Amino acid sequence: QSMPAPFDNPGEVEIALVRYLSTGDFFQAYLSGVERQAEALGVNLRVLDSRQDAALQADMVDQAIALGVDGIIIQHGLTESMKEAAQRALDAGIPVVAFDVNVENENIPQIEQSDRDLARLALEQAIADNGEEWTAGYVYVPGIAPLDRRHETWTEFKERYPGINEVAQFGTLDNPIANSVANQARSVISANPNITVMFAPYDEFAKGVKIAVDEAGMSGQVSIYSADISTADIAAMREPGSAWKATAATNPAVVGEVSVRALAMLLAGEDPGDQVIVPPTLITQQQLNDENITNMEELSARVPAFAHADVAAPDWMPLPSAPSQN
Amino acid sequence: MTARDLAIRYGFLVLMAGLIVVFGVTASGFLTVPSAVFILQSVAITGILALGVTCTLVVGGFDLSIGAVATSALMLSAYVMVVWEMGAVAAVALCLLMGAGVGLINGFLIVKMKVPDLLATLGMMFVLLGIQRIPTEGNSIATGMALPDGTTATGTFSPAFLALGRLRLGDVLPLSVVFLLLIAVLVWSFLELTRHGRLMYAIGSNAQAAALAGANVERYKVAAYVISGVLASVGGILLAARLGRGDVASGNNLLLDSVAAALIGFAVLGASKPNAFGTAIGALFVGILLQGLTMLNAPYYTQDFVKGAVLVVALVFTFALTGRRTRSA
Amino acid sequence: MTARDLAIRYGFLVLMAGLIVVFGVTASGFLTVPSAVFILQSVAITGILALGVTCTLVVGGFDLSIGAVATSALMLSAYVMVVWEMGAVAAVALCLLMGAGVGLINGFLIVKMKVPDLLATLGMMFVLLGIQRIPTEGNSIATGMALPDGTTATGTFSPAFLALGRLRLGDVLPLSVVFLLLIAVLVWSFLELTRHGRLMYAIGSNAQAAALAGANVERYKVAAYVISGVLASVGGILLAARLGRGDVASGNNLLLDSVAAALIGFAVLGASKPNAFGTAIGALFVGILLQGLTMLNAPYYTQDFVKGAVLVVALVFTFALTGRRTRSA
Amino acid sequence: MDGSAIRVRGLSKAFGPNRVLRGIDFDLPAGAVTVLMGANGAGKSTLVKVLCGVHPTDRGEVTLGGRPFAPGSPAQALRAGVVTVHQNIDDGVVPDLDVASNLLLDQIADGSVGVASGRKLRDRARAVAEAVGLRVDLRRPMAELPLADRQLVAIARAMAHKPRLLILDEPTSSLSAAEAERLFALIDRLRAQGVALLYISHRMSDIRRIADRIVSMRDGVVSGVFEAQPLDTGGAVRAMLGRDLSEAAITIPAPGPVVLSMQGTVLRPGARPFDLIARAGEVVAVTGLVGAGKSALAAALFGLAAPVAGAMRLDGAPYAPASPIAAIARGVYMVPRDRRANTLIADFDIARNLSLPFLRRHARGPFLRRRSEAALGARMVAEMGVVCRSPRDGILTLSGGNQQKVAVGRWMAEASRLLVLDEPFQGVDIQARRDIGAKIRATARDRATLVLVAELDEAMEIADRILVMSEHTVAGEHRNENLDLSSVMRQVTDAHGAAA
Ligand SMILES: Nc1ncnc2c1ncn2[C@@H]1O[C@H](COP(=O)(O)OP(=O)(O)OP(=O)(O)O)[C@@H](O)[C@H]1O
Ligand SMILES: Nc1ncnc2c1ncn2[C@@H]1O[C@H](COP(=O)(O)OP(=O)(O)OP(=O)(O)O)[C@@H](O)[C@H]1O
Ligand SMILES: [Mg+2]
Ligand SMILES: [Mg+2]
Repeated sequence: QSMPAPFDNPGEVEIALVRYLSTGDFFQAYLSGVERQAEALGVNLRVLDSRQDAALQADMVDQAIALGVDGIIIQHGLTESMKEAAQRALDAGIPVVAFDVNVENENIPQIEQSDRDLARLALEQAIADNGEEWTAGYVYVPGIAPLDRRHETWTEFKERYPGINEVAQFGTLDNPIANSVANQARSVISANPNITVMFAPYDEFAKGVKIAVDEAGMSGQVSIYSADISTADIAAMREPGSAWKATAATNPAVVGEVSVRALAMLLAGEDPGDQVIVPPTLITQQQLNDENITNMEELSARVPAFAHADVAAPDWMPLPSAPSQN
Repeated sequence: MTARDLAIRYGFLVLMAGLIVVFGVTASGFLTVPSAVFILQSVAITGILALGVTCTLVVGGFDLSIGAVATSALMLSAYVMVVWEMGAVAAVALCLLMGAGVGLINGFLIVKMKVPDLLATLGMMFVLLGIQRIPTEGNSIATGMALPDGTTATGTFSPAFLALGRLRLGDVLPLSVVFLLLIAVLVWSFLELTRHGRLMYAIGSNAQAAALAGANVERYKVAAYVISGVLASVGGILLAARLGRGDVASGNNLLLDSVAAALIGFAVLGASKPNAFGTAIGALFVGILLQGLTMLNAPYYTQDFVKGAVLVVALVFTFALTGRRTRSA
Repeated sequence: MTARDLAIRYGFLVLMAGLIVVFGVTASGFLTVPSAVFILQSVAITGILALGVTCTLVVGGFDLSIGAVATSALMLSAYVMVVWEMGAVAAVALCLLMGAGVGLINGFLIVKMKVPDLLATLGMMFVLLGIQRIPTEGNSIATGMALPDGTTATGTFSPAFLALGRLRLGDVLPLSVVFLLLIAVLVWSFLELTRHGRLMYAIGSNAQAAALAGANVERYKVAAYVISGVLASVGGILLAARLGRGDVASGNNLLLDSVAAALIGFAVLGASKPNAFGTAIGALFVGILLQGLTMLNAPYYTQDFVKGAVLVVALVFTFALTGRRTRSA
Repeated sequence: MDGSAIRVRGLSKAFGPNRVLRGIDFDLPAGAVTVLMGANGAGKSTLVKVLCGVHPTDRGEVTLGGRPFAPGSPAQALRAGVVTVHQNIDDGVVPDLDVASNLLLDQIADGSVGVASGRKLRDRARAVAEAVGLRVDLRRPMAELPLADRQLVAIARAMAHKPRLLILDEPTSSLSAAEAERLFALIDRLRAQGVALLYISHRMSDIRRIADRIVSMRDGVVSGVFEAQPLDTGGAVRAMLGRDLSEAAITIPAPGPVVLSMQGTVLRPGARPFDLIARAGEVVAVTGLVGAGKSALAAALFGLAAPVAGAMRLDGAPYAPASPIAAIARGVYMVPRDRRANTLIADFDIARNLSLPFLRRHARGPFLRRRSEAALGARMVAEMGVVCRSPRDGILTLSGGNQQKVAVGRWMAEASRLLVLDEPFQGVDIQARRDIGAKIRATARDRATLVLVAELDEAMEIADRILVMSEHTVAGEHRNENLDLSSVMRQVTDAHGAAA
């Protein structure tokens, strides 16, 4: 199979991944997807990790420019700090794609995991399971972009279904997050023993709520709906009598692969489109039990939609051989 | 006793009682046994860490590495059970060993290498934060996870281990609370009732004089860091048992909250110095505050605010009244 | 000078030079002007905070609130411009005032209310972490955000304000680096060359003696916290200017990183005490290390590990050699 | 009033229920040295601290040069020309700064020195130091200087101030005769310049040398003013004690078996080796100038620093302690000098300070027995005559001399084989010194006792035998009977002239 330039000589190509967030399973899995797709293409990858320092992240884009990389993936960050840096990269003739951060630039394709869809899928399942009237607890920390987008969907749902009665909103990012959220959730359910649905649209939140519900001995009564998934989450969802009923997730590794592929298309002179959306999948407890799924590999194997996103995949694009995992 | 003395001694406890009354009235379900048990459970881990840091404060030191030790124990216990497929006993033993080892190294750096305590333990904190993530390349540890060599981890958290965080005695009292109370009593007795504790206080106040009075200053200082390391690893074990997986976490909040508890302890009973009883009360105080506020649906940022404000007010009250300046920890 | 004295004085600088050489050889592009500028820029904000905390260390205190002051300044400046729609001057002035005010309160608590420094500033830290999120209910501040009263914020970050973080002199040297260098020189001159600085060292070493010699101990202590607060707010302003947004999650690591820089400063030139030159070098050292490792593609967790390990080794080297125990910060 | 720089009327000061000053009236004339005498805890230092702005008064008034004087801070007092050298030396110096900064500290504080480094600063510092004959490296950190030099730095700084009233609170407590004499010469000069001087001391030799008048204090009131020449020092002592001073009569006991023997001991490289024997029942005083090696001898005996050469035996068995722990295990106890740095635990009360080395004895297993400790506290407070309200008082609320009694008492509470006391009388009043001395002698029967003192008077008051140290070796030995003072003094100042 013949490859378009510059991938006919991929050893000469270097791409940079400039990260804002890195700690945690999601980001680790995303990185592994990026690495795998870069390896499949045979290009060199340089990872610049700003560790949640937005100013540093902008500097790192400049640094990547100075290092003369051929393409840049921006992973998360703040619009305001990344906008100009991304423009500088374009000015230097370096193609850029951005994952989960809007840099307000039409020449920069947005890779998205559609947080609104994530929240929608999970909430639709909650409606399907519990009807249109329930008492809810909601876990949310404002100021975090993906959580803010999921929050918008939650607000819409509450308007559409007035039977949803939110009696408590809580949340914290104190780490270990699951432990801190568990403490809060314990207080919330002892103050509001009538809660039947917990919407926790981030898996660390859901994990914490599940611990609290278990400790309070209320697993039979409360149902948890969340977003994101990992091997550990699968185990927690499948525990006998688990309150964690469903989660909506995109496979972060797949998102990582798609990010590289979109960038590769730009490098080859093709247009991946302004928005490259990786569609989310709903994963229910029932489904995991029925198909006896115990980890991310099995999930990918049994749920093809989760394993692979058929986006940004022109014919010439080599795909990673191993299944997307963890 | 003058009114002032009374205020110094019991001011903080009265404040805490007042808090309980206020929450009891405003938050339904606050004044119940499950709520009380839960408050204890929520502060068990920070409380245990705080008791450890109290020991280092007593000898005039400080341990910034406790949060990282706790998360290292969390990762290590998960690794031992999930990847190495060993049992609960091995996991606990290795974690305690790790904690003691870190304490030994901290003590060695501080006592023998003369590195200032804050520096040595800060360095150790960074080392641990890095090292605990290397075996899994930054991933959390859970059954079924893919290992760097391509295989899949098949071990599970042993039920005995999980029981440490989840079992309830008589269906009421969680084991972790039992551990907290036990450790609090142990540390308190050690510091207040034994000659070793007395010597540690002497060392903290004037190490040179303690040495000339025949105390083995270096050994006691190292011992304090070992105690701190071991207790931090106990905290990490309980955390792992509660979470049931090896979550990647920095432990910064564990550090801050335990330090807060230990420092609040200065104000309890007008001690004006590190003390185990005060530390336990300090941890409880923070737990009550957070439980009450959460039950009142206060957002997390108001909790931080109230925590800080009550802390400052309580401390001003105590320290301004005692009117004497203690060595700052 | 003996070899040992030389090692004490220059050991750390030699280590840093060695690091530069190693990275220069192994990481292509490390030894370039953009890379050097990048390193300086990456440490500018922590460096400025660290210089502030150095002043409190000099008077024998400690300021745990600097990180929270910086993020408060970040949020405040954004609020002033985006919600109140005021200009750059107002934003900067209000932030500096806020920093000075927090420093004053810290100083007041410590000096007048006799609250131990760690406690007072820890409480202040929690208060600020909470208070800075209350006006926006925890949301980030950006143009177009919905306000709690239902309206939409229409103000924007003024270009003059953004220039503070983004302008480059001669297209090379960022303004923030200029600020860092300026402040470093100022703080250094103040501490080393003026009588005020000398008195602050005297107070840190023996406050009683300094008071009896006629120094106004309380005023100098308060001044140290005010300096620390103001410098932290300068750091926050620069951060806001770089981000262009009042982002609540930013600035988490500021406290630990600046404390690390200030403490590493103890080891520079064998000072064994807080000092501005050492602090600046300490900040630079961490910047060089992280930049080099990033260029070598080391994952984030190995960076923590190496940072900690190099820190410990460097400090053991210095302190074990000087062989004398300094008051622990 | 003419001639009176300072008038004090009805001055009162209490710490909580403890009424320390109860209506003090006295004058300090210009151009004269007024010696303030008083037993430990009489309130002398408190009076000083009121005069120099550390403590506010409760009642009473002070006038300085005819105008009301109520300094709100030490800085105000300094500006008014009231300069103080405090009893606690650590109140006078800053350990982490260099000597030059310490010498100029109050000039730096009041702004008359603007810049904090450079040659000019050091030149000024050198001038200050040389005025009291102090020669040290000005760049050295203060912490490295021996106690005596630290005290001299504090004195030098005060002298440089051109004071109207100079207050010296036990300035010679850690100086030996030669340095003290230099200080007296300076005092003579200031007196000639018309400065009012208030001098506090427990050393009779100091008082006889420089006093123009004596004010005696007892229990917070002035109990006598002595101005008629020649000064009635006996009357002053009687006024301060409220009774006669007891006599210190030495009867030398028959020598017991040898407890400690040192052979060919070399205390530091280049020092001449010496031999030393101490017997049971015997009290041996070791005297010599500051820096003569007395503390080095104590350090060797207590396992703090091994001698360069030589063998030690304790009760016939080889003795080479590696640490104080090893020394204590063999029954060798030491009362170190400089109680604040080396002995007292500031956070502890009196009883806890006393029990510190012998906690094992007050514990069952690891657990402390509070009652046993309390009994010890009560016993030692009584035996040492510590002036306090109860053994549960915080140690720092005691006056300097009473703190010293606790420091000595700590090691007298248990029987020892060899007791080394390094400057045990530092800051102790005359009567208490006699009492402690008598106590040391009374309990000396079963152990050997070494008392290291710079003052020959003190040595003669307590010892059976006096060793003279010079340049880190023993330069002479004398039985404490019909002492040939001139020979002793020669040995003190010159090691080679009087080879033993
Ligand atoms: N800060 C204080 N708090 C409480 N009591 C104090 C304080 N300072 C001094 N005292 C008490 O005041 C009394 C007098 O102490 P002061 O230091 O003035 O005695 P002094 O005459 O200087 O004795 P000495 O000769 O031993 O130095 C003592 O009983 C002491 O306990
Ligand atoms: N409290 C102590 N702790 C440790 N070491 C001590 C102590 N006191 C003295 N030393 C040791 O003793 C030595 C001090 O002796 P130095 O040479 O100053 O003469 P000195 O005769 O002891 O002085 P002085 O006549 O003032 O007692 C130091 O080298 C020190 O090592
Ligand atoms: Mg006195
Ligand atoms: Mg000596």
